[in-house]
Amino acid sequence: MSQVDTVGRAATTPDEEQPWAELGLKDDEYARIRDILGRRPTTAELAMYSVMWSEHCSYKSSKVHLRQFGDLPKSEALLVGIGENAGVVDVGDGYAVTFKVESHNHPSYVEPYQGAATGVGGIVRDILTMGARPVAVMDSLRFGRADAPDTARVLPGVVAGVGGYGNCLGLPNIGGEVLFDDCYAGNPLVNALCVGVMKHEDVRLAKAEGVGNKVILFGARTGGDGIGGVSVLASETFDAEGPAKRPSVQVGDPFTEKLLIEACLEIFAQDLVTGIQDLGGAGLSCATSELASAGTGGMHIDLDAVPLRDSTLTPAEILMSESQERMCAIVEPAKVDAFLAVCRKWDVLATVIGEVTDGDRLTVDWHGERIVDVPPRTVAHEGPVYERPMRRPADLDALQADDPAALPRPQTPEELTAHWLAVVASPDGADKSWVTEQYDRYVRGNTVLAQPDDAGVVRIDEQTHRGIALSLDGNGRYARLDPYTGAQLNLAEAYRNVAVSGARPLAVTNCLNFGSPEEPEVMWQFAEAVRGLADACRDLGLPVTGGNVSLYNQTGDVAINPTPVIGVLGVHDDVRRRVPTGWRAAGETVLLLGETRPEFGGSAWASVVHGHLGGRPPAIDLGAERTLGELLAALAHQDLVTSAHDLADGGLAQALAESALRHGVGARLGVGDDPFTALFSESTARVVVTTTDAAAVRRAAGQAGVSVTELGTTGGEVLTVEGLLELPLAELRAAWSTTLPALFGAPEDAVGTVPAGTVPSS
Amino acid sequence: MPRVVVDVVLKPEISDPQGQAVLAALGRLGHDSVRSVRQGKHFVLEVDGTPDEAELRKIAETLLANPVIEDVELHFPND
Amino acid sequence: MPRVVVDVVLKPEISDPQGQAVLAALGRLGHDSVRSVRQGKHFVLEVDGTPDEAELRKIAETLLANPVIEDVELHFPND
Amino acid sequence: MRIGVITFPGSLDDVDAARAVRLAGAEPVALWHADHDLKDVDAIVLPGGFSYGDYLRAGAIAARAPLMQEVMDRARAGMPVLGICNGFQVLCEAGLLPGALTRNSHLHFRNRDQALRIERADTAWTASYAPGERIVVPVKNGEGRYVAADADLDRLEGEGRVAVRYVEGNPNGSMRDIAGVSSENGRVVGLMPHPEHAVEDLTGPSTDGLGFFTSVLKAVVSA
Ligand SMILES: Nc1ncnc2c1ncn2[C@@H]1O[C@H](COP(=O)(O)OP(=O)(O)O)[C@@H](O)[C@H]1O
Ligand SMILES: [Mg+2]
Repeated sequence: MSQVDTVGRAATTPDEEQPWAELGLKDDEYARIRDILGRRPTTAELAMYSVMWSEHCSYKSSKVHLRQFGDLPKSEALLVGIGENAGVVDVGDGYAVTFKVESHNHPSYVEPYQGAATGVGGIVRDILTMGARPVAVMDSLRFGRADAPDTARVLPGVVAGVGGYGNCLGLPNIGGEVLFDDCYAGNPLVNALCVGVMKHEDVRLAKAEGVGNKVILFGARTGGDGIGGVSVLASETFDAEGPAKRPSVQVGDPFTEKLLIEACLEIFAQDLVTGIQDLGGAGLSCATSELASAGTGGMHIDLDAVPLRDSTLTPAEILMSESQERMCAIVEPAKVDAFLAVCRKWDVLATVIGEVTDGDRLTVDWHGERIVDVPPRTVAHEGPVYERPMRRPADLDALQADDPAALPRPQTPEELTAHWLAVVASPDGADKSWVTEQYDRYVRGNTVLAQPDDAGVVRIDEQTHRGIALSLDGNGRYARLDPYTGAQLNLAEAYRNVAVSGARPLAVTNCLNFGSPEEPEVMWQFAEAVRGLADACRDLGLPVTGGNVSLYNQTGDVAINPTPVIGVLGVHDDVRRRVPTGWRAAGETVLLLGETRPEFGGSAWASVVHGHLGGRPPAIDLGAERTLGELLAALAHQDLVTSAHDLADGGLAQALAESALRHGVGARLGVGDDPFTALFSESTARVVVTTTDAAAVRRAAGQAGVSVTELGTTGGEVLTVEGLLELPLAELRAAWSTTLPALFGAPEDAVGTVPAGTVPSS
Repeated sequence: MPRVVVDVVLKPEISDPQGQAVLAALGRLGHDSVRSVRQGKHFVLEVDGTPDEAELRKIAETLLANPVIEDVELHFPND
Repeated sequence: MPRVVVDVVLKPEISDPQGQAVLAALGRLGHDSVRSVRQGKHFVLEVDGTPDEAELRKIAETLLANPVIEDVELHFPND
Repeated sequence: MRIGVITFPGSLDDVDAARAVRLAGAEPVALWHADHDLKDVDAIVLPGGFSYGDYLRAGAIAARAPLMQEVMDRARAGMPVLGICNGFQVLCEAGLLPGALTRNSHLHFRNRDQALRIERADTAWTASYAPGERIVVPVKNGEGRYVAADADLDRLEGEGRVAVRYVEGNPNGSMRDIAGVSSENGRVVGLMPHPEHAVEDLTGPSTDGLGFFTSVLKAVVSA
């Protein structure tokens, strides 16, 4: 069809066949578009509606559940809540922090390096859009079995991509997760978090206001890459052969993004914008309709003005293109010159492509003809909403009944040692340096703690020493056994990780990775996880500031384990009092805070030693978590502990090994008369601390009502459990640190993981 | 020993930020006659005996290039 | 528009870990007939009008390649 | 004392270098790649990062920036210049220092705390150290493998221009474990590791890096 499909033409050719099904729309959705417009949509309009009404952009299956987060009691710390690009939290001294986690799962499966890289790029732009300077990133990753061939393809590329993009932007990577499970084969998860800092008065919002104000598109040129990419990919189930459509992937250009960041910050400092929005999934369709929808008037765009990389693109393709590193700003006419000057200084291409109009229509012209004329709210915010059917998984009762209590336990000290080494050497438990050494943790010079510490801690003010702490956690085994409790356990772990650093937890973000919402059992898992998370946030008094939903993570009819990845942000009044994770000195007392019960459901021990997943996850006690968190903050404040490490996957065995290996300091310990439970139970609300003043810690814990168990004393080059076993640190380190290099370490494994184009590396 | 050259280039629709950066640098240095730059990889393989075209094509397409975003060109000795 | 191709290769005495990694990967995949791999860069330049050989050679030798470690080969349209 | 820190498009550790200069007791002065103005500084730092995205070759495009003409003139006249990581790459590309930095032998970006030996304590940037002193500072790069022809390396060694060497492990496959080299007159120094990330107990693995920035204060005073 060479003729441009104009609004006028659409009105006179109502019966023309349109490819709505190929674009992912259902017949009733297509009918609704016709209803809204009172005619058939033009080709360009159809493109816009189809991407914006995709699951990825419209949240049509998840919306009814996510409302629970908005209904949480109002938090005083929350300056901007859900609904904007990212929520904003008050962290004191006039500073505000914005943070959010987002998935790039499907693109990373298709093209690991670029998928992961552009995932980082996208979340950084979301943070920038709020008016903040991005200051750090984190990444939560899931892959199939560590020794599966496809993991060898996907993991090195994903890691290189996360590192390649983040390093080149100058953002320290301060933490994350790398976990493996068969359920992620063909459905790797790549969740990236970015955190940014600004002053309260610098908060910017995504809305188009002020008739006559100009719409400026700036950043990279628009190309044919990723047309329908993210939105279509992320809204589709892969079959065994991979994605049915292999749309061209987007290629990231972190250099352009770095310039975009610096240009934006200068633009904000000079107060040159009234509204701003990044271009992510659904590109211009999304940015223009969202800006217009959130604003007061309408908007007109002249599509001929959009700078193109490929002159053969059709108008629909320009509207759908997901070319990276682009932003859209609303600028008063008097400030346009100054805006363009800043962009010139930073070599950023900027073009006026339209303006804010009277009325309430979003109109787009192409070659002088009207090709789009729609009410923007119907595109951006009033898409379809589904109450999808839900059903408790048929296998859940059997799964929960399959209690790991029945599994054979280690009987001898030798078996106990072997199980300990097996957990520590398992791909989930092993040293992650092979991954994290590919990330720059030092850039900007404000990283106070980073991986392998429990939380990342960043200084935000060099004078006052104010700082923030962050952790991301998402155990999918617990959530498989019980999505309600599993989501809560992930929140509790992230909360505890932030608390052990000495910070006060303040706010929550999340990325909900699930299978297909069209499967009632998956939908039930999703609803349970959201309900669990909302209930737990209410109990802990924390707001959810935003997040992201990734559905259709399944191969054929097998879904991934439900994987709600939860991020918690905390604040440090003085980062000099932060508490690190590892043991540094000999002669300190090792104390266990919290109570241990025999809880092995979903545990690392059951999984690693027996390949078992069953029973119930550990019990959650949010009151205990809160008390423990407050105690940890008080201990840090009084400088009473020299290290603190939370107990999670792998229980005490894992925590002791990591604490000892951090600086090569051993310990002589006693763990009581049920060493198996002591070492491998995953009871929650527990932390190991070291101190030079055990009496004071006991006193403080006693007042708080937290139970204390003295384990022993640090020192030497052996981890000794009295009367039971001795683990020389050299042996422990060999078990812990060789797993990932053996799987992924050789240079030839890097071959093919990084494509020809963009390979920044210095 | 026979040499086979494999050039790996980005597919035309994929953006090439490297090439663009080189082009911009050329412009700043006054080389205005260059209108576009695309950057790819250049492999020189030495093979034993007569090169097996099919095998080399497979190597090029699956290992040397990423077929999602790159194309390959093979040059055999007698080309 | 005329296209000029510039291939940049490492000088023979400079070691090439990328090429070696490719070779090792080929060996593992059973492609034993490949005896050596060297990896370089491949530039495709589109120029306005007739390419000025001297200018392009200068671009290639001073910007596209680092003469401390790399050699260049230019291919003009009529080659 | 005024020490300039150049920002190229894609420079990242410029804020860190400025902080290190300040903690050493000097005044950091921001310099912009596109200017021709060195703002009367007494010494210059080219910081780490990914100038021009490391596209083409790390440092290649930045080496041809307008301000680099000025830097080269002043360096040849004896002004102390320090290139850190990407700054080192720029200095090599600009021909102010010998050799080249290439893709790491293991092909990965690598960030770790690295032990170094100060081989020459008589350059403008290492005079605060004792000869042979062991220090620990972060290293983080993907193209940090120092290479040069064997004969050139022999000459550099003979002239005492290997300023810093990796010890207890070579993070990138650099020839002869070379981490940093100097110009003939010892005024221009380049190194891949990042002393500016080891200037505060709170954020660095040590404060061993501060010596680079205090060294130059003496060098300028004595010049
Ligand atoms: N799981 C979730 N929890 C809370 N908020 C969510 C969640 N998923 C999405 N949101 C919120 O919904 C809004 C739209 O999300 P999204 O379309 O991903 O934003 P963007 O397009 O800026 O990336 C955002 O405010 C986001 O924070
Ligand atoms: Mg956004």
